[in-house]
Amino acid sequence: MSFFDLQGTLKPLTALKQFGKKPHTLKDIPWKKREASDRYRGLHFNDLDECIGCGNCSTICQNAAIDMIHLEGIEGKKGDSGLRPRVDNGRCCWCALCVEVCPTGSLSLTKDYIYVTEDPDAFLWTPGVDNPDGAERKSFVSDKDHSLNDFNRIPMPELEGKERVKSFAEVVLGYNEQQAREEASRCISCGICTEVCPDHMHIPEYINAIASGNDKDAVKIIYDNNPLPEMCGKVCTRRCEDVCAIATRGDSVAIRWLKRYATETAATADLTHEIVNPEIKEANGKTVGIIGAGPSGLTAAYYLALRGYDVTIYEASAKAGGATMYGIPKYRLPIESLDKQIGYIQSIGVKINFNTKVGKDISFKEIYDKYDTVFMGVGFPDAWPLGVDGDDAKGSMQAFRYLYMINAGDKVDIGDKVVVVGGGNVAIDAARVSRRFGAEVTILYRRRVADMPADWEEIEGAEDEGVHIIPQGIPTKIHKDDKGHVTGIEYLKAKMVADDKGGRPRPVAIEGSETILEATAVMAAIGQMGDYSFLPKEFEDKIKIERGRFVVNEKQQTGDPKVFAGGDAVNRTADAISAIADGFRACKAIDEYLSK
Amino acid sequence: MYNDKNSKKIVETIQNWARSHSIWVLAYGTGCGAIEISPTMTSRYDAERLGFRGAATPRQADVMLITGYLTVKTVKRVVRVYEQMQSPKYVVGFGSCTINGGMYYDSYNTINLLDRYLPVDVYINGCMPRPEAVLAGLSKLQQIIREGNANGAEKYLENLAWYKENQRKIAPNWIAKAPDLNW
Amino acid sequence: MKEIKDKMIAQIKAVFPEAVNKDYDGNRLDLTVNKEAVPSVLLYLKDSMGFRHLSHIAYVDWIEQGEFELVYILWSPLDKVKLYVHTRINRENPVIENIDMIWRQANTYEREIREMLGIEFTGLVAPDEFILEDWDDIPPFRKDFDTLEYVNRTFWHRPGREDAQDVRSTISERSGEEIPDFAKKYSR
Amino acid sequence: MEYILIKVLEAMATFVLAFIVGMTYGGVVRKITGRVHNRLGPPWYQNFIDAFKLFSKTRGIHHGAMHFLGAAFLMVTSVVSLMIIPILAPGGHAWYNSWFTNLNFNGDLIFLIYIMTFGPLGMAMGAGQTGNPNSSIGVTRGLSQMVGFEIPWVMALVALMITYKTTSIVDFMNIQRETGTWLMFANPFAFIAAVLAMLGMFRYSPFDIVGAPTELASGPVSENGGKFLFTMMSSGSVFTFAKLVLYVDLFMGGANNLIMLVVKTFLLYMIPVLYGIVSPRYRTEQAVRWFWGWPTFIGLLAILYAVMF
Amino acid sequence: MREKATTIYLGPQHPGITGNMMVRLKVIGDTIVSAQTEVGYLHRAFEKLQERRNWLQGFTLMCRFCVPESDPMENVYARSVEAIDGREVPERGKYIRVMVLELARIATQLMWYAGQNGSLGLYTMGQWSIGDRDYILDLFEELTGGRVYHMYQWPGGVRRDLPEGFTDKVLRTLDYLEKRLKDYDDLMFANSIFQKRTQGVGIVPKENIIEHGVVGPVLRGAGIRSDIRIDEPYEVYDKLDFEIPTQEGSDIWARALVRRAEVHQSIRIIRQVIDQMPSGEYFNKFPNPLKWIVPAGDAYVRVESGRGEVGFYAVSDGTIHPRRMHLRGAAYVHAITLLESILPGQNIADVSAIMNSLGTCAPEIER
Repeated sequence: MSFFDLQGTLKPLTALKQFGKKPHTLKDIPWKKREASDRYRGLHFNDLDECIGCGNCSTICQNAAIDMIHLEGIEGKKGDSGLRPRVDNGRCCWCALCVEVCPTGSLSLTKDYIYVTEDPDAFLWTPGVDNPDGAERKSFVSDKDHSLNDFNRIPMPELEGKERVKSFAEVVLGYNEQQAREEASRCISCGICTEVCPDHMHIPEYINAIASGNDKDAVKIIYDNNPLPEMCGKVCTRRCEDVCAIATRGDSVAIRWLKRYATETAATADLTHEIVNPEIKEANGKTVGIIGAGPSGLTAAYYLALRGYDVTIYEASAKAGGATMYGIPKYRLPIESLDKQIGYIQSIGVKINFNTKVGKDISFKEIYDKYDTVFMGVGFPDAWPLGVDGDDAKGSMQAFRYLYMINAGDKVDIGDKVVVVGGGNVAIDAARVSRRFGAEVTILYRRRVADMPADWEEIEGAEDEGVHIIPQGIPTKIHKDDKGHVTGIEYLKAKMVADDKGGRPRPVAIEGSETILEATAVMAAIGQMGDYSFLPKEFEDKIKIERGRFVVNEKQQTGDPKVFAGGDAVNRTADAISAIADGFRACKAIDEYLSK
Repeated sequence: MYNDKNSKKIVETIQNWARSHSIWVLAYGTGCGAIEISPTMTSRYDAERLGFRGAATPRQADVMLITGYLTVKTVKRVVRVYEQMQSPKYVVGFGSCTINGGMYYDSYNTINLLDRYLPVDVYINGCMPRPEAVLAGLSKLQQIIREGNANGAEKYLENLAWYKENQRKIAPNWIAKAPDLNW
Repeated sequence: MKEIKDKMIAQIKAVFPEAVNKDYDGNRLDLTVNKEAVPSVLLYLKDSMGFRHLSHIAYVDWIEQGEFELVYILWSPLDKVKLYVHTRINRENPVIENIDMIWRQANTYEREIREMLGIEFTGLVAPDEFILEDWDDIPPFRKDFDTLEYVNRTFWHRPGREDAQDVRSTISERSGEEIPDFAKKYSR
Repeated sequence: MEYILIKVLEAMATFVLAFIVGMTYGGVVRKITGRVHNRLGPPWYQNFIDAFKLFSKTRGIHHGAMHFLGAAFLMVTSVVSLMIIPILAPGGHAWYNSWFTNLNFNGDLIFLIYIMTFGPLGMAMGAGQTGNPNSSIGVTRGLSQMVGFEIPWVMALVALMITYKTTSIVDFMNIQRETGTWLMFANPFAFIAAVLAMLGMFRYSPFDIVGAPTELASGPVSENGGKFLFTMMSSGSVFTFAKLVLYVDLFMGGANNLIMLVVKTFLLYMIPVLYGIVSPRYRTEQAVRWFWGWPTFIGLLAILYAVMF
Repeated sequence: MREKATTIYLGPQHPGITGNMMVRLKVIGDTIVSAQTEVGYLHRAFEKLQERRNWLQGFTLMCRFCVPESDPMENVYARSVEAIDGREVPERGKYIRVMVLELARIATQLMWYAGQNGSLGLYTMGQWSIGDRDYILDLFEELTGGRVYHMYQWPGGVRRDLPEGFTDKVLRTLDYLEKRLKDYDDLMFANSIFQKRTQGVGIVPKENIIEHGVVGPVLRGAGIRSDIRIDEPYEVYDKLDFEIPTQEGSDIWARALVRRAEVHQSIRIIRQVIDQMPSGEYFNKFPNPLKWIVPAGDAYVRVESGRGEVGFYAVSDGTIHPRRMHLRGAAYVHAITLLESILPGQNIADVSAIMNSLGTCAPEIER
């Protein structure tokens, strides 16, 4: 200790040189705010218009900090729950997981971080309302590359285009188990999709069941309000996928394919029965007559039978399924699949009288009197003709009839050059079926390709298979040879003119742009219509038909309280899931009506 | 003269000004927010230039910073320390945890609402609040003191029964053993 | 690495034939032993096989099987092998020998496990309380202890958030969807 | 009568001066420390605000009568020593001559040595009463350290006394004025020993073990807040000033006017302050051993020097 | 005559304690005769909470385990989940992780500079090093969006790529730090009083190392060359060139020298990382976090933090929630049994310095 350490005493004194240097203190704080970094995780901001209220932020928040609340001025609509997140800043830890999982990217964190108050109740923070100017100060955002949502759908394995046209084998191969689990786990379970589903299927629940590996539960949940799920899983128009929260920035969850996967695991009717294990109520002695074994009729029949009613279906064709059986080509919906589902429906006690056309084989009056209530799911058995010159030529036909005949096993002569007029699914189906018979197929459509009402997958599939599409063409005349056979179709090119009333643009023909397409067959696929000739006049007045459709109330009840109706003959959307929804609604209404 | 209303008011104004510019912070890191206290008090942010200074013992301290979550075990000590402090005294709640439980809202060992146990003058948002926010909160506290509204200590005495009841709820054995306020 | 591990297993098996090992990649060695054998196995591993560093004692509550699991994780600085020694204890009568004479630091782990899981260590000398103070419920790290329920009972949540809506039920109410009960467990 | 009145006024003025200068020094030290810390530091008047705030505390807890002694003894110590130490050197105008000499008398240096240990004793009693073990330990350390630095300090003074055969501070000042040589040059060993002792006296690092926060919270003053702390703080400032003036008086020839006084005391004050900024603290026994090492040796040299020359 | 021992409570409210814990000391005079650590003031039951959260949500809790050094915790979580789930991390992600870990190590050691000197009364050092640490926090803020809680490394990689021009900023900060470290050396390591206060104080006896599970700088301060980065190389440490500093002596001084050298090594590692930084992906996406199922299994991974070995044991039972998570921090063994065993006989003035030099981190002990 007596040793004096000179260096050890003097060297520290060099620290005093710091006295002459400028301090690095940030002296503007707290009077001036210091800009946070470009990635700073500060207070939340939400773009209220972009947000769809899916509530994923609320679910991921491990602190239960985010509530979904009603905000004034924001109404729910399809694809928007109408709720908006509110953050409890007394819970938030600014981990920004809510941002990372926001499917729309509306939620972000800002550079603002100072919020000081004396009132502990003032820490409820509605992003976007409390900081309307936050958009300029966004820092931690989740763009498409960074989002934890999986925006890319697991691609569905399909047959090659060249392979497909060789046969009527099913084009879509379906997910295997792993693909299904992966695809199902993309779902964020918000349930926004259920609102647009006409049938309000329990989509998040069954997808969740698939994701967690419980396929049987998924099947059971699916069968809760849809007795033809495998059909839906293959051909549904799936409006649910349009509003899918994930679809705001990427591919929607393949809801349809997942349903297909789940129901395909129930490979036979017996197996389906075993899995669904339906609870059939004791017969209550009441009877229901159903006209038409289409989706709506089958649905009503199935759920009524479950509720203990004695149900009998009258079907004009040899097979049940209606438009799904006869209107949809087999490469999309194989007969076996439909047979399996109908077999299952029959297995719980639904009776179907095939080849019994009401109005011909049995009169409507008879059915009306025999049963306690009647449900009509008669569909649209006829199609609109093209209505141009030469419409009556041989080889000019309705696509819908064509499909019916093909599906019924008949042979139709179409030659080798087919022109299909129209842009709906029926047009595409007809085109693709014709392709499978080796014809060269052209689709003629009035508007642009993007305006086609058919599924984009179908359009792509058709193009893959070599179908040629001519958009913006308005057919004016069908040319025929001396024998009355079609030789070609003449059309005018059209330009798109914006609609003054704000509707979608209209095609307007360009004068003098006539073009002629060679054709051996022309198929019109511009819509179907109903055939109500089976109804005697007395009923027709009572039941009321307007614009070619039955008039029903919200319970599917027609003017005659005993008669209910559903399906294409009632709703304007004219797809299978709407028909199923009608049938399900009608079932509940009939149950209510008869239990009174 | 001192009892004259006006001069009393003037004296109080001066006193409050002095109080707001000389705030001694109790060195008690109750939670994770304490990590941002060191930058706040040291060279980069230097809270001392605003009159903040560390105080080693509760007797000398003016403000207690509850830096985040409080476990049940800590609450007891915090209450004791708070009661040892001499009025006027202030409490600043840091971050989410003091407001509504924060991350640990479902933890069996942390309290959720600080204001049920102690009167809180200012809350600072954040998890944890960064030094700039801490300084903003502290200058808010200065403002409140200057306005004469920082009367947490009086509030605590007025509602002592209520506070004690809440404290007893989480620490039945401990508070019962201890005398009230007579540390 | 593989040879070293195989040699070690052979050596352990020779002394403790009832030990069960599981194969893993890398430097992980995995053993399962009876709880009675734990002190002797650990002592042997430490003194004769070079597993000198006790890295961790983990504990898991397997309530479905009615068992607690203790995992002693040892590290051999020379061979660079990480060894997991698993043992299971009956939940009904959770007692096990303490090992703080092999590694003094185990004392801390055992105090924690005693408090958090309620396992009794025979011969453990340590103050009763470790982390908790005046705890009057079941040991909190048992799976059947519901922490949120305890919080709701003991603390408060700040009022003012009651207007929160559930997205799924908002939509189903609006659309008239009826979610069956058996499906609800899959709702989020 | 008039004379007494002037004396009283002078005494009061001394006190005010000491308070203001002492507190300002405290603030300036904080500012300088801050700058060395690479930061801005508080304003120079921060200590006044702090003191006023402490004075304005509405609730003060005390721990029985003995507790008051701590603050009271400190105050007595600082005031008494201030009253004894002549602030400005006699000289110049007649009225100026007697200014601020206050109560000095022959032998006041001896009395000072005694009175300067009086404060810590009071602290010891007060601290014991609080029941806070930190306080008791702090006081023990303070007394041990005092024992440490008293040795070189007293040796330095003894050396001076031996040389000049007087124990009156005013005499020392006169001697310096008359000879024109400051005593720090006349007996450099004594000055060095005294300065080294001063390091301990002012309780800056490395000799701040008494109230080392990381060990003892704030040591003896742990249980004192509000007005108690105000009293201690202000008496501390006054005492600091008094001690500085004493050094200036003894070794630097005193001061003729206030500016000179402030400059000299401030320079002197910077020695412990600057050394403190760059030093960790010694443990008690290390500190004591340190004081009994080099400083005592130098003190011995000083006495030898005084005896020989 | 036997003196009566006084009980001193060091904490929980005490400026000398690191974090919120308590050491109950029995002292005679200034000498400690027995010590008992009491913890639990910061117990938040993370592991219980993680059982209620899913695999992603749990990650946000990790950085809170040890407040001053959050990144090693995130790293062990990410790596343990990767180990159970069989998830790969892209090369760039690994390099970024190493950079973050080493920056965190520097930040921790700067914090330690402050704590160690604060406990010895050299407050200037603390003011300097914490002020300079802030520049590293600024880097973190730019990289991760958070100053202290980064929540940056997660299973599969890191959360965001390096921002533009970030590496240049890192290099600039490192240059500045190296300059400052020289000042630190002059003020602290050259200081004779610092040496007197630390040499021969707080000695961890070499024969106690194994039974107390001593790790990290404390172990290396006792002359044993052991570091997870070379014992069980993780991320890309096997591709980097660095030294493991060791010191004989096993006292506070030796540990201080080890830590000082580690800062220099960390700077060296970061420079290499920036040189070698590959381009490409930084993150392998995991599935939708709400439905992410990790297969059943368990894993124990370790990381070398600034205070020593941090281990993390994770068990999955094949659901979206972890079955059990359990963290072992360096302080868990250091601050309890080791501290209790070396304190008796020491001076009460050194307790705080010893605790700092053992790397005590209260939140990590109690979790």
